[in-house]
Amino acid sequence: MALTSTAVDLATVLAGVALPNPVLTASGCAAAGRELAPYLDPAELGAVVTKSVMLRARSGRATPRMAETPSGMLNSIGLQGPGIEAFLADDLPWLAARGARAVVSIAGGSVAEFAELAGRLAGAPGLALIEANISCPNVASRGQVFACDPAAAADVVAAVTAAADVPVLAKLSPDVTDIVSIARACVAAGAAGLSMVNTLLGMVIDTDSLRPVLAGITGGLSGPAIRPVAVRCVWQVHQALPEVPILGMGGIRSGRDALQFLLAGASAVSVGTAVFHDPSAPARVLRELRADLARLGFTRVSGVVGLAHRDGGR
Amino acid sequence: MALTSTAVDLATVLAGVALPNPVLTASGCAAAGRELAPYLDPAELGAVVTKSVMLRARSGRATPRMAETPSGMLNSIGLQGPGIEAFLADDLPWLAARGARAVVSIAGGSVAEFAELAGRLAGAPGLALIEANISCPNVASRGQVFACDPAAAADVVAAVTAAADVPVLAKLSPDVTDIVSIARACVAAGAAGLSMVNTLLGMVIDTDSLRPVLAGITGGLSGPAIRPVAVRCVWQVHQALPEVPILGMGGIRSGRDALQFLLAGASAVSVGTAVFHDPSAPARVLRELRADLARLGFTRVSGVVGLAHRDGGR
Amino acid sequence: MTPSQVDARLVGNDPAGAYRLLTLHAPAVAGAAEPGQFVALAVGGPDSALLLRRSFALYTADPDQGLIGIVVAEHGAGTAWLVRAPVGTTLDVVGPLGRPFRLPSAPCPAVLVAGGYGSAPMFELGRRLRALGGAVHLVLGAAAAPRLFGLAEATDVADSVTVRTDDGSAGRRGLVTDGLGELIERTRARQVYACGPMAMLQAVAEVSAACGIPAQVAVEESMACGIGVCMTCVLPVVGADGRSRMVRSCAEGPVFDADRVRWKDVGTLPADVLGAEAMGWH
Amino acid sequence: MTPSQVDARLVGNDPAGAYRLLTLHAPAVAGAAEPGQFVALAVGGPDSALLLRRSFALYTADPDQGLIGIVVAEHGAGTAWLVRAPVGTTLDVVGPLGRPFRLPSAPCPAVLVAGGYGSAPMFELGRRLRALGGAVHLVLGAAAAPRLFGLAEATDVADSVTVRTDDGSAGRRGLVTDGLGELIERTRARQVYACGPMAMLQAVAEVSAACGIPAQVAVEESMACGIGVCMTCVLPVVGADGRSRMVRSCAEGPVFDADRVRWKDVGTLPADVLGAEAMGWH
Ligand SMILES: Cc1cc2nc3c(=O)[nH]c(=O)nc-3n(C[C@H](O)[C@H](O)[C@H](O)COP(=O)(O)OP(=O)(O)OC[C@H]3O[C@@H](n4cnc5c(N)ncnc54)[C@H](O)[C@@H]3O)c2cc1C
Ligand SMILES: Cc1cc2nc3c(=O)[nH]c(=O)nc-3n(C[C@H](O)[C@H](O)[C@H](O)COP(=O)(O)OP(=O)(O)OC[C@H]3O[C@@H](n4cnc5c(N)ncnc54)[C@H](O)[C@@H]3O)c2cc1C
Ligand SMILES: Cc1cc2nc3c(=O)[nH]c(=O)nc-3n(C[C@H](O)[C@H](O)[C@H](O)COP(=O)(O)O)c2cc1C
Ligand SMILES: Cc1cc2nc3c(=O)[nH]c(=O)nc-3n(C[C@H](O)[C@H](O)[C@H](O)COP(=O)(O)O)c2cc1C
Ligand code: FES
Ligand code: FES
Repeated sequence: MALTSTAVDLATVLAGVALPNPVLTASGCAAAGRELAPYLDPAELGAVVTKSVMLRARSGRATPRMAETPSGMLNSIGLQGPGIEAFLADDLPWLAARGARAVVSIAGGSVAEFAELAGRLAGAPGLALIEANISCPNVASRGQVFACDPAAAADVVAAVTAAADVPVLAKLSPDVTDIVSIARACVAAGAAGLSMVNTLLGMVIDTDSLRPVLAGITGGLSGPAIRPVAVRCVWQVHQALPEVPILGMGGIRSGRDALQFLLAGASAVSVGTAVFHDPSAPARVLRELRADLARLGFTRVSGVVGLAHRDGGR
Repeated sequence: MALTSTAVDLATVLAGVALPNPVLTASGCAAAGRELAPYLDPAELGAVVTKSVMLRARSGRATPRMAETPSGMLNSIGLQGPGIEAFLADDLPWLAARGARAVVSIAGGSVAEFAELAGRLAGAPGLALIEANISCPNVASRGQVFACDPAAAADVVAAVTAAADVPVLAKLSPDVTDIVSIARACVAAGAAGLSMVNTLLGMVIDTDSLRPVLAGITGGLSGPAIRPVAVRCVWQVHQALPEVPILGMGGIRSGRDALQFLLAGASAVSVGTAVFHDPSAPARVLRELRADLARLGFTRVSGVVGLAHRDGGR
Repeated sequence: MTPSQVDARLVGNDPAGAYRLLTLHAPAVAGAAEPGQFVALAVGGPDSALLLRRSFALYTADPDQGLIGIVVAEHGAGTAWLVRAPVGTTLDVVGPLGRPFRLPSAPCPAVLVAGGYGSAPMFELGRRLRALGGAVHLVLGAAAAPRLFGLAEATDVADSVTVRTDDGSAGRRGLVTDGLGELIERTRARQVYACGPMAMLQAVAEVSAACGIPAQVAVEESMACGIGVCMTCVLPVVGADGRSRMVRSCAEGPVFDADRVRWKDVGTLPADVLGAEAMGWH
Repeated sequence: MTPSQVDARLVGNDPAGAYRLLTLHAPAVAGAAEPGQFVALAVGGPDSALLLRRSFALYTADPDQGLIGIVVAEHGAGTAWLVRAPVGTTLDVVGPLGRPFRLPSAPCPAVLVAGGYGSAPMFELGRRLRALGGAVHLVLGAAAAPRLFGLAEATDVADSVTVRTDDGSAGRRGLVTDGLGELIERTRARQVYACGPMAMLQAVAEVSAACGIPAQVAVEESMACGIGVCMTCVLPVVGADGRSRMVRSCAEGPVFDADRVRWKDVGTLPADVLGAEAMGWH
């Protein structure tokens, strides 16, 4: 690799889709991009990953829906959203009009729902990829999460892939004994890539009310606190399946954090909770990543993907 | 419950063993107690949980063995220790001589090793409980961790229980899809109680050397960062198995943190990584917990155990 | 009104009864702010374990000097850090956020009701209402005298000032709603504005409704992002179409029409809220 | 020598070339400290995401005034916070920790070699050696002049001072080991003391060995606890029994006999280290 700091080409290919750069938003942490417009230009990001949308409008859970934790937070939103109809009418066109690429996250309570959502998205403007959020409860198996069972995960991925006209990313949960086995199942079922990781299940108890803080009792842990777990998941899956594209996420707050995920094997990254701390975080992370790559003498993002596995280290 | 703040009786029974109070050290974070003597009196703690000991002396892994992470740290020690012989000769007697209670953590690469360790401990001075650290690799199954498989976990627990002359705690890993199933298996196999949780598997990549920071590549994540995950594990297991005593741990740094674990269902707690930040942490946590219980008007520790599950909340 | 994110210098950190008055140099925010809007501040410094921003209603916004003022009550770790921040500290500020109080199209008498630091937005609101030519009647309440903010300033912005404290340490002992109905009648107020604890807002809403005049209230819900992307800050609100929805208090609020908020259902998931039936397992 | 944990007031934070000299009021530490020992400081304040203490060699320890001094180089987040801590800050200090340099039983000439801030413990050590009646010859090295600590003070504690910098910006261009052998011969030194980067310590060890005199070195390993409970700070050291062990540099060190440290194997797990054969799957 060149040792002189030259211009860095940030173009990335994620699951067969060309992106101008490897920094995306994370589902549920950027809505559908519009609210971030005062702080960054959505079109300048690799893509905007939208909040998981379901078939019907959903109210989400009762409040409190969040609790701050050391270097992290818990959330228990319950996938509040307008439903696919309104999403296609209002949200996607807005992104398309601004020249932003959309990775649309979908969630369902059944394989059929997932499939129908993927079908509804076919031909939608600006749609670059579908991210199947399989970290949600499977009504058929009494609320067991799809992502925690290789077979259930594979069923969803197969159905979504069949119905979709763009490549599909399967979004994995870290709350499993063997994430590689889930990854294998999703890839075998047709996933073009994997998004990792979703939140860790956690809870906080209020020591004054003596009750759980969240109305939903448990919630998803995110933020820098979980970064080491997320990097480990990406590392393990890239080691087992080096050819499988990965969208890495979990506690990314700086360019160096993003670089850790690329070095572990991710082709691109999502910046999630950091947006709550700094609404311009995705744009800043991109700037910092460019500077870090230049400092290290890399001219291409592909040069660092998975590098920590090889002895390219210094 | 009394609303006036009266003297609090901190006496606790953990897995059938009476302890003067519910605050213990955590295995591997207090050695065998001696090094903490300048900062606290080991005899004033509920008990000292000693570093997992194995049959033979172990060198541990190469360095670097640690990396700091947001509100946490990774460690990859590799169970360095003198072996059971030296432990019985030097460490236990020191604790006994000071009137401190010892919870001895044991670790083995096979069921037989675990059993032999438990046997060697029979009749040892000051031995209050055995904690079986089943979060370690099973040589027989190519390094798969005992705690990640109900059957393997049960085998270890059954063998240790049979050979031990004190009650046995099984120490669970949070890195599983369904911690309740592991807990059930351990209890069915004879565990008198459960210690939860051990560290989460994580890793950090050095963005200058472009290689993993730890010589062992991955390591165990601990500290306040993981507290919400640990509280959730205790909550889930207490909900499923309300009669099973739990020693709770994971990121406890204050009396309020300890109280969260008691409210979730733990009968006692271990203070681990916080000792690195504050060597007097276990004694301080005990002081703060006493004050919190008094403030809330509780006169007995048993009054709060699992209370967050009931509508004892305010 | 579009928000921006700025590095603001803390130019003042002064005691104000039980609170601290923080003054920041943030021209972009000062130039765009209107009463009822808020700012979100990052807390704890670069190595802080406190990940989320803290929100504070704007007390003052001076476009000429580029200064904004907020009133901070010490509550937990974040505000504890903030109230101790030395003058000269650079603070990361996002704002102005949320929807402000709406001013009447024609001048009319208004009653402004505030609890504790909830009075912060009321002074600038009062000035603007009087500039429009309407009389302003201010009701300030708190647990005790030190928790009344801006008493000295009150007479400058209001034609009448009523003070209530729970312990009687200032003004009459009682709640801000004691005699509120009479005040509304006597002053022929056509509009009520309120800011303070949820319970107070609900009581004010009821009195206003009983008097048959509209009330605008600024609510305070726990917020993770403050900018409308996270969905943590919602409460059940009835829309123009009569449908109830879980609405973001940071983006659609913090100011709501009091008669639209389903006060008794805040913190619950009413079955008739849009999309509640879809919740099922989730 | 027993360590204690104290809330120490920062009474001085002064520039010292590329470093900051921090002075703390910590009587219990000052009264027990000996050269070569270190202190561990909590960093970042109450809400800090930085969990672990930072270790610093003691530069001064004045039992009469109850003051200790440390020399801090800004490295990452923790030291960045520390060098900016205002005078008056209360710092949580644990110390003195570790084993100090051992003084000779009879007076003898000694050579003290230091790299960068590694000179911190050398001044008090030099004073004590001269008090015993032995000559002290100090060799200070660094990348460049600003990274030499204590040059002005050097002549007070040493009979001769040699300075080396990589860039020649102070003293002779070169490494502290350049001409070290000759210095040892010329001064008839019977003991070498060294503190600095691992590579430098290894080179000093080799020169001393070649000259046939013992060297004591203070190593710097990454430490999680600093008090001997965590086992993160180990390095392979040969024991009196000839067996190599992974030894804690915080408890058995930081000062080691140079000929006992397995320099080439630091950062590895030599197969002949006690218990290495037991590692297997773990
Ligand atoms: C729109 C709005 C306007 C506000 N205006 C003011 C003001 O003018 N003056 C003032 O003193 N306070 C105001 N608050 C409340 C203030 O934001 C909280 O007191 C503060 O966030 C508490 O942070 P902490 O770290 O001290 O407490 P902690 O309890 O440690 O905070 C933990 C988490 O809970 C959140 N939180 C805790 N209490 C509240 C609360 N009451 N409201 C919202 N989030 C909370 C925090 O933001 C943080 O994310 C306002 C809140 C909102 C939403
Ligand atoms: C016995 C001993 C004596 C020391 N004496 C001095 C001294 O007199 N002056 C001085 O400036 N520095 C000294 N150091 C090094 C100092 O401890 C580190 O520079 C400091 O811990 C870095 O913290 P950071 O947050 O700035 O860097 P970061 O890289 O952010 O620290 C991250 C983690 O790595 C650890 N770490 C990073 N670098 C080192 C290092 N070089 N040595 C040990 N741990 C490290 C930190 O303690 C922390 O846990 C000494 C270290 C030891 C072990
Ligand atoms: C408030 C909130 C809402 C989220 N909603 C979704 C969601 O709808 N779908 C999804 O796949 N992930 C969701 N996530 C998970 C994030 O996309 C991301 O995987 C996780 O938070 C880890 O990344 P981070 O630490 O950068 O936030 C949500 C996270 C947060 C904090
Ligand atoms: C340095 C270090 C060493 C540890 N060694 C052991 C061990 O030997 N056996 C064990 O069961 N747990 C070990 N643990 C895990 C702790 O006992 C505890 O379960 C975990 O760290 C979570 O608690 P904490 O966040 O309070 O540290 C170790 C943890 C650390 C940080
Ligand atoms: S606080 Fe995030 S949407 Fe309102
Ligand atoms: S740093 Fe913990 S044992 Fe040395």
